[in-house]
Amino acid sequence: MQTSSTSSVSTPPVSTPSLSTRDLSIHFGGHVAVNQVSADFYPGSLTVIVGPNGAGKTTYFNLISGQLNASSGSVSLFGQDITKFGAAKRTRAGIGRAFQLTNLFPHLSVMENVRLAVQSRAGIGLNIFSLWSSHKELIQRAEHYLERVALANRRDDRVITLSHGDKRKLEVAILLALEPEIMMFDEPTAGMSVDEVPVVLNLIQEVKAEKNKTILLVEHKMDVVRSLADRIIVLHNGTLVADGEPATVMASAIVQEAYLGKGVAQDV
Amino acid sequence: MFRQLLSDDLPRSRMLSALLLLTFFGLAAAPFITSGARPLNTAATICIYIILVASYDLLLGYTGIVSFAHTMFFGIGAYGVGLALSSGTPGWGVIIIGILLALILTVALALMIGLFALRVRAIFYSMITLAVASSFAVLASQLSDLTGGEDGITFRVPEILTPGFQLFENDIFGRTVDGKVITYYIVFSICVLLFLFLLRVVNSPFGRVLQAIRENEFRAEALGYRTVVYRVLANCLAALLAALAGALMALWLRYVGPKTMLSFEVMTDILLIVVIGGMGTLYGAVIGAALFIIAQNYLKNLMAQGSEALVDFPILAQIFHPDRWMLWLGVLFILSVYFFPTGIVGKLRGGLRQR
Amino acid sequence: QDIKIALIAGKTGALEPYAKETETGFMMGLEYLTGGKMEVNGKKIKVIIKDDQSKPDMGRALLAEAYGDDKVDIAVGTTSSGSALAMLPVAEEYKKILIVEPAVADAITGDKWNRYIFRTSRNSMQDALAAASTIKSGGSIAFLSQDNAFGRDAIKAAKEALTTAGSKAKVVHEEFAAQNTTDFTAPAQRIFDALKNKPEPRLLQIVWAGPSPMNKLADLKPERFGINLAPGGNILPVMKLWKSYAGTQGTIYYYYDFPKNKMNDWLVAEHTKRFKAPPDFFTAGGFAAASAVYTALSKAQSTNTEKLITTMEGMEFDTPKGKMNFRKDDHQALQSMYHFKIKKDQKNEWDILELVREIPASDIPVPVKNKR
Amino acid sequence: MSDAATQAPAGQTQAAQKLLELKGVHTHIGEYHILQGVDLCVPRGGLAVLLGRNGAGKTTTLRTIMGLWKASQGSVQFDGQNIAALSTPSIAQAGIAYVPESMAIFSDLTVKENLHLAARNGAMNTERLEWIFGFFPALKKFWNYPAGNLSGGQKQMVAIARAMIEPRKLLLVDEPTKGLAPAIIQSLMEAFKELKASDTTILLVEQNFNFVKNLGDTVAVMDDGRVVHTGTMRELADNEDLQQKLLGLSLASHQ
Amino acid sequence: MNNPDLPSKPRDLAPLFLVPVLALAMLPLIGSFPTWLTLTVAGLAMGMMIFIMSSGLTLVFGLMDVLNFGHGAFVAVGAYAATMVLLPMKGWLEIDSLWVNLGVLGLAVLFAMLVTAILGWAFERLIIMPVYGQHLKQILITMGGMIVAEQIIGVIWGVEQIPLPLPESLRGAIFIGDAAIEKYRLIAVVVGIVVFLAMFLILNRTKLGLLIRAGVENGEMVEALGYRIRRLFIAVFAAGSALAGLGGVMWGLYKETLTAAMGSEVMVMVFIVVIIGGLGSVGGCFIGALLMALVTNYAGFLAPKFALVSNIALMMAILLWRPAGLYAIGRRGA
Ligand SMILES: Nc1ncnc2c1ncn2[C@@H]1O[C@H](COP(=O)(O)OP(=O)(O)OP(=O)(O)O)[C@@H](O)[C@H]1O
Ligand SMILES: Nc1ncnc2c1ncn2[C@@H]1O[C@H](COP(=O)(O)OP(=O)(O)OP(=O)(O)O)[C@@H](O)[C@H]1O
Ligand SMILES: [Mg+2]
Ligand SMILES: [Mg+2]
Repeated sequence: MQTSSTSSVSTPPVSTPSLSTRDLSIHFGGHVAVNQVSADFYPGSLTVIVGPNGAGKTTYFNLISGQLNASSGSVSLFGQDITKFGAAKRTRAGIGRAFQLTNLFPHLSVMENVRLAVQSRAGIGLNIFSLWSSHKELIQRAEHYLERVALANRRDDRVITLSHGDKRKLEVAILLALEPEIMMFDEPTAGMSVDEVPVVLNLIQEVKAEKNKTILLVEHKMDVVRSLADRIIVLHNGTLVADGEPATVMASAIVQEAYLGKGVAQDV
Repeated sequence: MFRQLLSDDLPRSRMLSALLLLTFFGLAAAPFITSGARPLNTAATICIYIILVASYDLLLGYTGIVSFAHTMFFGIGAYGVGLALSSGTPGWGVIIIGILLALILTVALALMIGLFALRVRAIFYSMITLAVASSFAVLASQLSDLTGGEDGITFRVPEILTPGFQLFENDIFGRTVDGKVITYYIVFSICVLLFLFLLRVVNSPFGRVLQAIRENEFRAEALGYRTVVYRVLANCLAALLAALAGALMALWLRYVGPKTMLSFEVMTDILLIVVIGGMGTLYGAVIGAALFIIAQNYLKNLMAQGSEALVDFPILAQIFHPDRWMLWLGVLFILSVYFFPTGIVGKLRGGLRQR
Repeated sequence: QDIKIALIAGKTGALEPYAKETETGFMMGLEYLTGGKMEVNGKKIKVIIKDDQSKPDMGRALLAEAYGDDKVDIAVGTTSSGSALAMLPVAEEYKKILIVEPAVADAITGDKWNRYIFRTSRNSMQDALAAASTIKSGGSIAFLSQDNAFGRDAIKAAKEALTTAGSKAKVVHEEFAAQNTTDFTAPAQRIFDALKNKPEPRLLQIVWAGPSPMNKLADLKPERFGINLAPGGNILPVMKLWKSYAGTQGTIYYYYDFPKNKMNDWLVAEHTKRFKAPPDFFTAGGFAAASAVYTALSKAQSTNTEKLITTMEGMEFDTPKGKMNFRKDDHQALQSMYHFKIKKDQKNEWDILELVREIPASDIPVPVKNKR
Repeated sequence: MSDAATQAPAGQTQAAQKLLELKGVHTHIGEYHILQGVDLCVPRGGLAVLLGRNGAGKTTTLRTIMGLWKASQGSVQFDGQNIAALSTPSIAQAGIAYVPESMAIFSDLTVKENLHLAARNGAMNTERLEWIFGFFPALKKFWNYPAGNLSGGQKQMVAIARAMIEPRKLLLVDEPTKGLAPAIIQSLMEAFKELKASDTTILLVEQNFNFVKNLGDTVAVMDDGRVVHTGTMRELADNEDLQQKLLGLSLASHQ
Repeated sequence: MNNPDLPSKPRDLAPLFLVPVLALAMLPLIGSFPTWLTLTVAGLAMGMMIFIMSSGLTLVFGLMDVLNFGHGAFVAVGAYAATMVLLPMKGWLEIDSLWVNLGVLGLAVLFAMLVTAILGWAFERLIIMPVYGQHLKQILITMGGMIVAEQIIGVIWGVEQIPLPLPESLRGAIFIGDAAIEKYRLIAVVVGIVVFLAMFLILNRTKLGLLIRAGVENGEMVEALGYRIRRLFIAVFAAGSALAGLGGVMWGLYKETLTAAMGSEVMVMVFIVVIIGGLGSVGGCFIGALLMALVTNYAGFLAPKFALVSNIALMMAILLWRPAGLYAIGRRGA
């Protein structure tokens, strides 16, 4: 089942994939972190990427969003080859991602963190003569996203004063604020308390319900995976080893073995 | 209206507002509330340094770029005017041309440095600027036929700017309104305009991105801002303003020379003022510059009295001897970093909480 | 009311030591001349000391302040040529006298000169001529100097001087090393290569302000190539280091042991008493400036600028170096210089030079360079 | 290193049941008053779990114990000695190891060097190392790799391994399972069990209830900088209403 | 326990060849062999002195991430401190016996290093402590420290230049044919090599280096592992200062006249060396210093005009080749 399957996606496949990677690879020194991964992703579908620690999930994200440059292979967005684009250009082209290890503007206020995302979306960054505060609609948009992740109450606090969980939520808010076509979540609920997790999951559900966004999600929590996934991709030692229906994939030997670790987890 | 003028970036502290108003009116009325050459000289220097420092803060406080090349641009502006005036017959046209040429050179250099900086880490960037600046200074003193070498050039300015020229017959508030005073008001008003412009820049969406870059460049890039472009732009803006400040300085002093325009001392003064005043807030530049320049001009007189009072304690007298004023400058350096980690403005505003 | 005199010097920064000497000399000078009363024409003399940090803009501002705010009658200064040059126009603006001491740049009494400027210190040309006067014989000469305005000025003067002094020596090489040069191996090699096979006697003249590279060159044994060094005189702390090169000859502006006159005797005795060291180069300079001021004031019996100028033009006055006089044309004080030799057996740490010959002013025909 | 023997007999017996006890601990961070009187008690040889929603103050509590924030009030008894006033190094040397929430691995250093530093008493004991590799094979594989280049989960493993490399009296672990794959979570569970067996006491902050529910002995729940519930894990695990009440957690969505 | 597909990165040797290549490349240009020899040996020796002065700076930066613009002050203080031993013992220096002279020098060096070490300790306490991890503030506050130190020197030792004559036995030069090699420079070479080896071993063969690098990245965590990082930092800083002190003595004896500003004068040069080396790498610093001194000499001989900017040109060239300097920090192998 080593394929980039289009057949087995549960939502009716839109003819053209919004995002696709062809033989995408990267190696660090001798170590191949992502190896010839080819996959297509479709609007309105939510794909969960699972795999052992160090399988290459985050690196795969980095290759798509441009934080890393592929050693070989290509990434294309709505049919356009964006392999040569830098991170910023890809973001503006519509690829948004939230980071696994929280990565924010520590000394700016929670509000400003989100506002900057909105501003980038609005593309007025180079405007020197207007006042940032005169762009009321942007501020309102930012406030709206803060409410959606239930952070409105911390609006004016600096980010370093947030607890870990709150930072995770802010990470998500920023991604939403970018309003990208492609949304990539890297373990959004890691370290989030059990009562907060649903907040984020519902958010993702809502976005998914809009049916026009392409969502990629890296997650280790099986319950989360089950409740969200239309489709599951399994990475193992950088190679794509399974791709398809959640049920079938989760049942497959390799996943049981290497990932869920029924029996002893041999290699990693 | 007023809000708009200040780009909605109000002092947000009674004390601070008071100080700013004091400085503003003090400078506006300087020629008539003081007498003699030195006070006027001090006032003019303050005006010019406010711009010089504020423009540097755009790099340092807002974008988080540590550059040592700021004096270089200051110098280019100054030499632009100086060379123009010393070459041709002093006239406004000549000045304008001089400034324009200087600005062109400035942008070219700023772009070059900026683009070079993309290849190297932040800290290396500051070291490179240091190197470039110092070699530029060397160059300036080497081309002695053109620049007058270490000695620099003393030049003439248009008639109405010379002390000889008198606007009115009789004195006003005990000050003859001569070319010096006219020059002062030219300097003053240009500085006000430039400052307001800077305020606008840092409070524009652009300015906000700069702060984001300072905080976390990687993330700013990930948000879709081409940080390179922003840094280079900030670089050029700051350089241009510095050059303008330099032009004004030359016009005021009727002299240009490496010690005054290009030396590392000027750079350290700028840095110190930024820190005393408070990084990342332009008002810091105003307060800092005012305090510092005044101190620099009058500290020694104070110390002279101090050491006279202490004659019978040799060591103390030694330490407070006016020739040791640099010692106290150094102490100032240290204390200001100690006690005003966020600068005077930061202190006055209480904490560095951002909006 | 009092007679006010401003003394401007680079009291902080690189030139601080020089400025200190000038100040000491100037004050001691007044003390000696007024017999400690600090009075002239029955008026008290008030000296206002200002520090221009060797910065031209400061120099300007301070001089303007002195004339304008402090209302001084005469100003004296300053240490750095750059600063001095910047001051000249100010004196003209305020129509007040400025006595330049100890800046040496030729331009001060040259094309940048104006009628309010007098100079007690010697200028580069005088140095050069003095040096030249010791090189009557033929042979080959190379110069080493620092690569800046001062250095180039000096070498230009030196070459001019050679011709004026009618020396048959031929200049075969000019080496300009960066001001901040620390390693003189390379310049030395270039000079040696240039001089090596040229006709004897081979002379290397070193003109260097600040710590002189003399030792570094001597350590490379130029005598291997039959090259002799001729260092320009320097301040005592520097010349102390030359003891290992006894016999080396050069010319100098002042050395405490050379002049024989009452004024100098008093200066040396008094200075040694107060500072545990004999007076130096710039101390004498300061003293001379003081003498110029005092003599002018007492002769003119007034502080009126025009009166002073007429008095001072051609005025002769005593200094620790003997008589000087301001020649009418460019107000440069003509003075004698000294041809020295480094002593072999030095009795104490300050016993460094021995006199070969005093070069009288008459042997130093300084050309008049101010187009007047 | 103080040992209970030096204490009064009473103190000794007390220290015998309680390895760590916080009494009315208050912690301020800047102008914020974060911990507002935390009482917490960790029995010797047990595994105590600290639960609570985001921002409850769990991390702050651990940092306070570690001396990384200074308690402005209250006492922290460890092994019969009040460590509230001690400096962080002394606290560590008293026998406490810490796995911070941020992992705080040294990214410039290799995995090997990271562990090498954690082994305070010089060289690393090889079989203990092998024992750790047993749980986290990745570490063995990336032994000479700069830790900064590791994956999120791998970094987490390094952080945990650092605390296990030498025997310590008490382990403070802040959300170890975040970012770990199920397989590794299982071996982590094993690891904790074995540590307990070799009477290491553990104070574990965790969000993943399924992970702790059959691991913990006692449990404490925090909210708004206070401990709002203490008891045995059993009781909480069996009582869904209690879970609902304390954690806002319904097993329906999370089994 | 190495893993086949993860080779631990190979030692980076390229920079090691720069010095010999440069030297040999110059031979034909210079032509005369004796001249070349003189220039090269002189350059190497000068490089050693520069290295000694820079080593402390790169150490403090590499290990503690502290940018000490005040480093020059320690150089100056070192030199001045040495005079307190050398001037009283003048008599001994004028005796023309190598061993007696060296003995006295050794004494002076020890004293100077002691003084600078103590000063460094105080400096760290008063000036560096509040600004760990904030480069800008470090630059400022250490500049302040520099100014203060220079002024204090002025107060204690006076502003006049202090002559510091070389001992007789170290004067002059040795001659190999027409090539002249100053004796003093040979001493510099020896000292330089000793310092380099000592630092290299300590940093790469002991836990110390690791500990401090970890401490810079996350001091809290190192403390949480039970190490007293503060003490360590102070020790390192004192060591760095002592090295500067040593450099100061060497430099002072070379220049033979001391001025309070002698420290700040060398700062730009020192910084360029440290950058070329890759801030924090002792090995890089060593090579950088040699390169710079050689380039200066060759340039000074072939094209004096260019000598003015040769340092900067060199730095630019190196950074274009390796944007983070010869040996980027963070990687092991000082
Ligand atoms: N910048 C880098 N340099 C060298 N190796 C790297 C780098 N980034 C990642 N790797 C290696 O690539 C492999 C994949 O890393 P990645 O972060 O993608 O794993 P992951 O699937 O996200 O794991 P986790 O679930 O723990 O986050 C790891 O073995 C890691 O060591
Ligand atoms: N450096 C800080 N400055 C100010 N407030 C802080 C700081 N760190 C944490 N806080 C505040 O202290 C409270 C407790 O934070 P803490 O990190 O202990 O929560 P937590 O229980 O660990 O939450 P999480 O489960 O998300 O990690 C939070 O409200 C947080 O905003
Ligand atoms: Mg990952
Ligand atoms: Mg926490």
